[in-house]
Amino acid sequence: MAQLLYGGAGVVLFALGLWAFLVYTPLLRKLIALNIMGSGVFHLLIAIAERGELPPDPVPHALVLTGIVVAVSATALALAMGRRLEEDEGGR
Amino acid sequence: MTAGLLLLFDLVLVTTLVGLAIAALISPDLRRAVMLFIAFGLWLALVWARLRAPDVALAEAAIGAGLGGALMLAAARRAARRASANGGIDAEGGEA
Amino acid sequence: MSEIFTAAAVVLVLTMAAGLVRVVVGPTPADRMMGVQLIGTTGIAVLLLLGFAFEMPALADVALVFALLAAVSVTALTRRRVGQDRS
Amino acid sequence: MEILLETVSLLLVGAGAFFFAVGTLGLVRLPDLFCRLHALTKADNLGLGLVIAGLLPWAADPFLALKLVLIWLLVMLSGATGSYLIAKRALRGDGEDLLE
Repeated sequence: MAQLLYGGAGVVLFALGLWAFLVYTPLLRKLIALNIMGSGVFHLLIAIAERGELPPDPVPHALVLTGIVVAVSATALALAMGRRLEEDEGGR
Repeated sequence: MTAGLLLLFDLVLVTTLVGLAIAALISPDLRRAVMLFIAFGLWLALVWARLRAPDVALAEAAIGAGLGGALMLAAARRAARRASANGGIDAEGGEA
Repeated sequence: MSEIFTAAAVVLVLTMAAGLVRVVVGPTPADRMMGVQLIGTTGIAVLLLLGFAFEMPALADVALVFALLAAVSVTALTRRRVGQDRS
Repeated sequence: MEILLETVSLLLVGAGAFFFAVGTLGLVRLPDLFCRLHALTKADNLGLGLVIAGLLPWAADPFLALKLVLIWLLVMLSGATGSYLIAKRALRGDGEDLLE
């Protein structure tokens, strides 16, 4: 029951993030949408790993742990590149 | 008794999580969107602690919400400053 | 005892959801940051209660990280550049 | 003995939840920034302190209890510092992007 509820929430989060990623043009908004999209995938994985009475499955936990770090690094790289683009355009 | 309480807890948690995501995505002000994103990260860490994944919740709270939120906050205030320097319309979208 | 802890956690989560109103409508960024701070503190209490209800002491570590996070985000909000500081 | 301990713990956790609820109510309802700051610090210090005091007798080993007290002290310290920073920048009135 809890697995279904939380897994469904993960799918909804992914759909919301995808919609916002396609609709908005500014960089920071796209980054927020991308992060929420990734959070939906992580949420689904964690919900799958939860197994009621048994202790949870560790492999999806490790995957999500790596994914969080990669997502933040990608965000920082995108912000730095956007800043460089702004400076090259010279305030347009 | 405990199962019913836990189900109520789950429902409140999931509803508010999705509501926070919607609010962060459609908010017109960029800095408000970033702060709602930080709150979203905190809430996500809480949900993962509920799903018995404390290690992942720790990483999300420290890295996802803390570091990512601080990075985005700095970027948003740069955007707001540029917009007020340019006057009126914001290059990054959203009003200053 | 674990029912009492779970019930208290439900009440605290409801108050957290009410406090989100301030984050959404707060007129200034400082108000919003105060809302985030309150969410962080209440989240610590919820984590500790859940840790005792599920018998998972590891959740206390997550609560410790939440406590640090509030300090980091407030500092990120209120910091200024060096040349900009008039004090 | 067990019953007495449970009653005391229940009272303390209930009082903590009450203080959190009142603090949230104050944050939502009070008119300006400094009043809200006042409400926020009450919830931070007193609410969390009472909840932790109610949890302390159930800690399995002394180190967990020590960690709980440490969390409370850390929250008080960071809450006081953060409130001071916010109030200072709001009072001085030059936080042009903090206050819009």
